[in-house]
Amino acid sequence: MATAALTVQVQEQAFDPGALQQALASADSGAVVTFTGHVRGGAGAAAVTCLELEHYPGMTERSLLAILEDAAARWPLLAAAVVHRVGRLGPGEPIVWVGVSAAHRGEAFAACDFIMDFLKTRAPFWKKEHGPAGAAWVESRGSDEERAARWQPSTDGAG
Amino acid sequence: MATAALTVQVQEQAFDPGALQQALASADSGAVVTFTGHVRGGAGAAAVTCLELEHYPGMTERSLLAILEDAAARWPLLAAAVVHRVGRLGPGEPIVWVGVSAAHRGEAFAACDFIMDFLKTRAPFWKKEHGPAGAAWVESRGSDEERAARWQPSTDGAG
Amino acid sequence: MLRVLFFARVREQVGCDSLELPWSEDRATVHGLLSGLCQRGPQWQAALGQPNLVVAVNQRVADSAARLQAGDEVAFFPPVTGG
Amino acid sequence: MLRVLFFARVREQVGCDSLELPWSEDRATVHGLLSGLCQRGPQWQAALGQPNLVVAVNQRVADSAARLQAGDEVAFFPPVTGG
Repeated sequence: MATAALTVQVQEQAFDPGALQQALASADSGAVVTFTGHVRGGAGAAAVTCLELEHYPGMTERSLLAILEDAAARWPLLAAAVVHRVGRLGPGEPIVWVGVSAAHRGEAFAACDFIMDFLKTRAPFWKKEHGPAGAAWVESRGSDEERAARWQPSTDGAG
Repeated sequence: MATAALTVQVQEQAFDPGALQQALASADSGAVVTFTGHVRGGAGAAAVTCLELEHYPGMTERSLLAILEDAAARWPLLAAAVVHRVGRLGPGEPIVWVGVSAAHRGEAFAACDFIMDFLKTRAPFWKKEHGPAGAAWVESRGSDEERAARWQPSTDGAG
Repeated sequence: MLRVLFFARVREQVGCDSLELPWSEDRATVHGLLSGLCQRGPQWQAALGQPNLVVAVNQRVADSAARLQAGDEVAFFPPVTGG
Repeated sequence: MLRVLFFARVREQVGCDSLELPWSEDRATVHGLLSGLCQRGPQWQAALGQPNLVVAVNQRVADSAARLQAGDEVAFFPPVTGG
């Protein structure tokens, strides 16, 4: 099996989901699934005027790549990419983009979902929300751990 | 619950996934999941030089909208859209785009996957492949029916 | 009148996109309409006798017991393959 | 030497991004390193005593029994919240 093209970018600059998707698709992609996460604005006392994203340079890229490699070992992917922003972001701005290209849609959906679940629970990023009531670190959510636990360890050792 | 914005387009012209995604996202979208289906090129005797897409005008739009309404009744969506091309398409060209915007990623992934499963098995489109060996109608796949059968009827009657 | 439509492989096999037929007792159900159409010749029999033939009445999928009224639109087509 | 890093809430609580410490027998495990750091004051104790504290050794998640060698990079941080 051909090796999937895997790319990871951690950056301060904004990104364009359309351009990222265009760069991902290859001649054989039958199916492309993308996820884009945006800063939620909240409202009232919970309004978010700015989101600050801290990360662990080095470990972040390494863990994102490991997640893509796990996905490519489980499903026959043509390409998978993650772009994650760090620094200060405004409400509505895209934070994260995950794109997966495969011959068929089943594996493209599963792999994109899988990558997001592990990105949320394993990649060293931390969010701090700034709003009218001050700044507060976002708490991790048990529901994210539960989603990640849906994926049984891969047993077929493909890759 | 606010009503989700649902849009359906069936068209001969090419489309731009990036522009469609930009039009979909609203201020409250935390999560946007998109699916893009491309014409697979095949190879050798199975090479596809051109794909011809026939549809049932009227019923097509109606059945696509019904699928989006089903999805919006099952999950709290902010917006969902389908664009599907008809006519003649070349290898690698996008055929179909589905975009779903929601507050959280779980519902955005599930709804996008659901919409594709029912689009594949319920919307009246038919593909004919042209290649070096002549033209042939694409056969429907049992695996598509199996995927659609994964979704139990909605019991909570939301909508 | 009944408006009858054919799509994709079925359309090619019967060599016809659409036709209009007066409503009659013989055509009061999808089954009755189909039986009459099948008598038009072997290609019609072959195309409309396929076990996976799909029928839609007024743009909704129906079965062969579905009743027809004057003004209905009835379509015959193979399993769909879009997306 | 051991390179020790702190991130996010833990970084703010201890008031320090990173520090370098000589390797010693006392610091031959994550547990030993942590015990020493906790004695630096109540904020250190509070930040590093949290039950959900995550430890990474050389950029891989580890547990408190993990052994440390000179040259290792050890990081302490809260559960991640990216995406």
